[in-house]
Amino acid sequence: MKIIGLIIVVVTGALLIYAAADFPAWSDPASPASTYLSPHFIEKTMEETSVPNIVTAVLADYRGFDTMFETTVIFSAGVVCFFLLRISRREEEEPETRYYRHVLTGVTIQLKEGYKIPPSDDFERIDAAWTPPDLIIKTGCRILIPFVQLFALYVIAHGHHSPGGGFQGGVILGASIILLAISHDLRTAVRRMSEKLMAILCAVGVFIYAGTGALCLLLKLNFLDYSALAEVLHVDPITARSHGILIVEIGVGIAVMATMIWIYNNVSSAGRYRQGL
Amino acid sequence: MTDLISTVIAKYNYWIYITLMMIGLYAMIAKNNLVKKIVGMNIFQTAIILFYVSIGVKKGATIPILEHGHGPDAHHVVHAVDYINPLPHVLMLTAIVVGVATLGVALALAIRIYNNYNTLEEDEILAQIREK
Amino acid sequence: MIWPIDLAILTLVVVAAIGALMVKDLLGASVLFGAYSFMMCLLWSIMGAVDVAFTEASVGAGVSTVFFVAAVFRTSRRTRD
Amino acid sequence: MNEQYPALLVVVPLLSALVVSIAGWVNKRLCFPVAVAALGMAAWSAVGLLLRVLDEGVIVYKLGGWSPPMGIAYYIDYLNGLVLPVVSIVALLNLIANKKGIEQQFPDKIGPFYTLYLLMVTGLLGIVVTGDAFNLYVLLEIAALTGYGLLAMGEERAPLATLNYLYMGTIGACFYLLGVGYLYIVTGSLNMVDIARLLPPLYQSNTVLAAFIICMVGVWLKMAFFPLHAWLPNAYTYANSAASSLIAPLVTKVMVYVMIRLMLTIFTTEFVFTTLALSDAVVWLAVIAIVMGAVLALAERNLKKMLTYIVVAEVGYMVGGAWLGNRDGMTGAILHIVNDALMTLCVFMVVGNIVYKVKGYAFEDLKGLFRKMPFTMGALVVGAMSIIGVPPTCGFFSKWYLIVGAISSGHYCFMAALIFSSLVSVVLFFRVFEICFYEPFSNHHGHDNHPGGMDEAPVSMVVPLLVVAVILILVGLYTGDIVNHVIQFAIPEAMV
Amino acid sequence: MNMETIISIKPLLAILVSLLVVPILVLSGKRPNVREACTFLAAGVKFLIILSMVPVILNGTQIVYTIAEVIPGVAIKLRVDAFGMLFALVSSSLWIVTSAYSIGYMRGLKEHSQTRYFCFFALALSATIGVAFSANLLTLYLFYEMLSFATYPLVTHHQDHEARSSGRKYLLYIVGTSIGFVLPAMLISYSLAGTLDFSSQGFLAGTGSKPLIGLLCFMFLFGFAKAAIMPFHSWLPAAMVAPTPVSALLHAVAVVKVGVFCVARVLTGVFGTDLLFSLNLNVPIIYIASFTIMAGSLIALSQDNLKRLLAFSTIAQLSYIVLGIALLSPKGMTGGMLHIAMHAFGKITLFFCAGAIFVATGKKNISEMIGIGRRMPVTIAAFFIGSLSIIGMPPCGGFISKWYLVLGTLEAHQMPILFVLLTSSLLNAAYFMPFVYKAFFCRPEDSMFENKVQEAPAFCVVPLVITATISVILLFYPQPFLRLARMMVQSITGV
Repeated sequence: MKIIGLIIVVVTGALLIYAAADFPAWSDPASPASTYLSPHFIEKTMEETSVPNIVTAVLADYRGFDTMFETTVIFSAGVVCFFLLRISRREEEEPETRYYRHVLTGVTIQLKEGYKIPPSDDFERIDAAWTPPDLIIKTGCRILIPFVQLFALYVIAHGHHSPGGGFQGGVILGASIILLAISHDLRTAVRRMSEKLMAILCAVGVFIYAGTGALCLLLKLNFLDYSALAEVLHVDPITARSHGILIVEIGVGIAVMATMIWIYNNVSSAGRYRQGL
Repeated sequence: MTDLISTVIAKYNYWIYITLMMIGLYAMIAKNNLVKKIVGMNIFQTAIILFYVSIGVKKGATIPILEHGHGPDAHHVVHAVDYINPLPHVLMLTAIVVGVATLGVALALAIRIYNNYNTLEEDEILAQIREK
Repeated sequence: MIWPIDLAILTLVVVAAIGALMVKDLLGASVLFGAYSFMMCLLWSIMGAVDVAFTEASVGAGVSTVFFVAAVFRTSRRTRD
Repeated sequence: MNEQYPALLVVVPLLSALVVSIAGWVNKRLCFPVAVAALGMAAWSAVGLLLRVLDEGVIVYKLGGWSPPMGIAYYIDYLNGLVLPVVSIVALLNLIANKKGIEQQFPDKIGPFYTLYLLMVTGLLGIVVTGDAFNLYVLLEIAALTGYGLLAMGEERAPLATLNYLYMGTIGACFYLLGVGYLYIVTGSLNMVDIARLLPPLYQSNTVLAAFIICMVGVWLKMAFFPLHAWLPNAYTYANSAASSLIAPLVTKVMVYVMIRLMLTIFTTEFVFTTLALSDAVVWLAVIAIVMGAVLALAERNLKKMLTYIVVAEVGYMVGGAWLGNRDGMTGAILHIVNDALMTLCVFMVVGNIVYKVKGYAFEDLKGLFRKMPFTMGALVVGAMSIIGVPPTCGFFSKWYLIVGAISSGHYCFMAALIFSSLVSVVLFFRVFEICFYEPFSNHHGHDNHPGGMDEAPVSMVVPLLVVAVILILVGLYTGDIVNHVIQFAIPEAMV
Repeated sequence: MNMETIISIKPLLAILVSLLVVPILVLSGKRPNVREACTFLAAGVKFLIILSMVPVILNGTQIVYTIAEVIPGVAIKLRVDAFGMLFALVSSSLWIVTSAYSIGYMRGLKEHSQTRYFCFFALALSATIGVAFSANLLTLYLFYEMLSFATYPLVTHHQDHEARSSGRKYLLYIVGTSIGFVLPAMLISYSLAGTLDFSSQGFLAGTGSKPLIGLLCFMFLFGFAKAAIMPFHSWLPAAMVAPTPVSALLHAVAVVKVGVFCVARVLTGVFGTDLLFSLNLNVPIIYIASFTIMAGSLIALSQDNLKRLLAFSTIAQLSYIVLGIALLSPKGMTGGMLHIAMHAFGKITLFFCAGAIFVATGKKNISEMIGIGRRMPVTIAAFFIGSLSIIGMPPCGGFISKWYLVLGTLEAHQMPILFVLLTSSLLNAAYFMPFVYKAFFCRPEDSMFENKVQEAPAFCVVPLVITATISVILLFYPQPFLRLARMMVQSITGV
């Protein structure tokens, strides 16, 4: 296999190097890529969409259709991970023995023969292989998480003017919850953001995006033509585009956040939703 | 000779991308461990992203966020030569997302395979299949 | 752009990529992959692709690495190549 | 509403996938009706589009209201106007047929299954309808990712087979992406029509050549063209039947469509057949693909795997036909996209029914099936006739065009390969029929209460199957109309 | 020569009748009487439809109906001309008697899966009529393949190991040759001529190089393996495992006749007499056919199994037809075409007799049938008449066709062939007559049968009496067939 791999790699590499010889010089302002479409984007973005961050404008408006599917890709990855990994309650053998921990005192209780303690704030359920999370990490993360989340919201909201946008913000937002899951345990994170909520939020996020597009369609313009929203938002069509971009960015943020958490939950617990890492 | 060297230097980013891509491709073909293959796959994908980003670079230009985006001079004239080509960036945002999505699915599959065969080495798995 | 930094990062990218594929420990590979992503992200920010770099920092170096670690944790660290 | 069909075609399945996903958590019984309604709507739009194309010619739909090449546009011409209804109708029929099977196999994951199913169809329809090279990549990935998810849920070996598919699929998609990047670096555009306009002066460039080769290799990887086919048989065999009977008919065929689109629209026939001298080499590869597919199929003792090798051989038909470099060959290739999608659907649905009833698809599980499941086997006979190429089933007519193309371009080896593959198909299928016909049904599974009696799959599975079987014959009889009114215009005038 | 044509749906109806009756047969599977009544009804209707077209055809008009234009220049199209009419008339009339006989045979032996049997029988008949009425090569091929697949379940009706291996052989030869030879030959012809419609001058005339045309000619000749021209003949004896009515159908009504019909059609309609003459292609065909005639007859001499004997006899007789056409002389062609009808009636009688003997006694081998004539006089008498017809002796129809063939050889100046024909007739007599002799004229104490053996059921006996009678009648009144054959020959050669 190694030799075959090497041959393939050498052949492919040779082809690519051969092709690269004809490339326009690197960072050449006169190359076709820099002179054909991009000047339009750079020069017209402001007047057509009133968004200074060209990348955001192109991403969510000119090529908004790509981005809708990009969000869909992430959503489908979430669904696939769930579909492949999640072990349903029916398949999962409920353990005979359960462990609970009294939160205040740290006393661990073992219950045999399928007895349960009803959910309450005093007791938390733990797994047999449970190890207490480090106090410093736990506290540090607890302090950190709100700031991470705040920053994430800023990234989403300020995507028009600075690097960032729904996708990056969503990832950071998701990462904050993942941080919670790592620093505490998965059960804690799932208690905050339940599985069902995650799953529905994923879909809702994409739905906001595609729904905005469909709304434009219902308002008698083409799909994703945000200027149609002008009627609803009572602004001029250009500003409507800017607002439309914000709406879809929020949708992207929600979808990405939820999906990241969903994937993490499934991967880190191999679909059992017990302790996680 | 100097020509050759200057070509090599002038396009060094492209050579780096080809190198990385081939490293990734080789790993995907020749590695035995499934997770290693996935790492290779990600390197392969990022190499392509590097290639696209390199297309967008423009000498003497700045990041594609308009200055004076708001405030009183919001509508002053913008010159295309001042800003980097934003289109490859947009495309690559999408590609990165596709990459992470593929990664998630691949890891999920790897975990399922591990649950079935208790190993991630491809040859060991194939040996187990053959035994059955 | 300052060429020594640029060159250093380019070298590091390649080294990290090869390293991630060479180490005999998957957890190590995951971390090296994170380093690779981060170097890549620096490279892109040098090239002016701030949005891409931002995304790569949060996705490649952040979440992807976490996914890798999680998956390795759920499977095994051992590998022969 | 009429002019919004292009958007509805893709957006309706997408939105309904989201609805189904939520419904899966709220009320599972809603999933199926929503999915069927969405695919019905998609099929309706697809047929509507085809009729509009027949009426008005090429339709351009600007997404977001941005005119190309700034924004993304859909181009619906005769080529994808023909493929779209096929994709949507195949998906719809398969969904209806597999309702029972899905409920039987994934009682807890109905919602995610339908979600992935709809997203997959969205991706495939999007690939076919889009006019933007990069957009195609994104949709390719949607179709691929959901495909991995669907395929991996099956037997014990399914995840490994799917992971291999994932590696290959990712390499394929990345190669395509790289090729698009090469085109972008020399033209600065991503819109297919626009690229085609900008390319002619650059035909001698290494970069364009490399872009073409890389794109082709990527697409061939995805369609499992011969030396790159290794992932396909296992991935399709071990999957659950609902997934395999969606993916086997559609994915390879849609990838062939992409190849033809690349050849005809982006690079144009002048570049592909005049500037490059690769035609002979590719046709030879196709010959090897067909022969190897047929021979490997002969070696299998398992119905589903045998069919997957037939899929590999059929890919050879289409690639070879497209690369013959003449009108007849291209007509045959395009016609075969339609026909092969339908006949592969037919035979895989038969496997689905058999798996539902007998819980197996190895040859020894098939004993006595003619008596037990006469309708299913009847459909298998029709499907087999089509694959063998017996008139008036549709498979004959695409083979006809392919062979005529081979003769007029002088590729007699390709003709011989097609005939050889037909003969092997006769052996393959009659071997199956013999087992089903002669050997009494073995009762070791304990599902059959009255041995020898009829024990057909549920009506909801049989009726769509019979519909497909009838469609096979109808499409065969209407081949003349399809070619004269649609395919003829899909091929550029320059091609003789 | 331009013929008047009229467009009518009748030929399609004739095909559809037996196709549409299939679902009814399936539904009435539980009630045999209804099922068989339906079969009869369909057979009758079909025969009447075909009969109703006879006067039109005899007036020199052709009936045309296009089903679908599938490929530019090639449609799925039906056309009834004299030759097709002749063949359709033979097979549809024989379906009626065969149906009756089937009922007797199948019920007499209490065979399983009778519904399936009748369904595929009907399908096979549709395909046969389709072949007869094909207007072009594509349609011909379509129905030819349909017939191949429809007869497979009939040949393998017993579903045992023997049936399985014969079925394999059957398919291998029939489908293998049709896909391997006919399909490419058809496509090459299409790319040469751009059309596939049969024309009286042959549509390949004036196209293609000599070697190519020759190659095509032999691809077609051997591709239609149903004609059982050596070396592609051995499926026919193997297919004798089928129930006897099926063998009768295969030999007399449908399969082999379709084979020779196709060969005749292709020789006349695709190549045309002029082309064959100019390239001298008919000579090798004549010699191949002669070889088959001699070899078939000689092998038949050594057979003990009655059905196998008949099978080899059929192989020989089929080549008479090919021979007649390949002579390319008007008389020879007339003889060849006529032989389709004459041989059909003769051979079906023989098969019916073999089947009737099997139903009544369970015996298959000639050596076990000594003295059977005393127990089953009607059957053996019919057998005698049938064999006379095959040998070509008066007072049977076979005489006329052989007479024309002999005249044809003279006309074409092929003296060696005359010798072949005469020798073969002698051989025919040599393998049929001993059986008749043993059956009737052995000493009573040698008879292997006791009194309890009687004639087969009426459903078996009546059909064979009818066919034997028709064989005789055809000598005195060969009119419709002879006239149709002459008309066809006239349209081809202009004489």
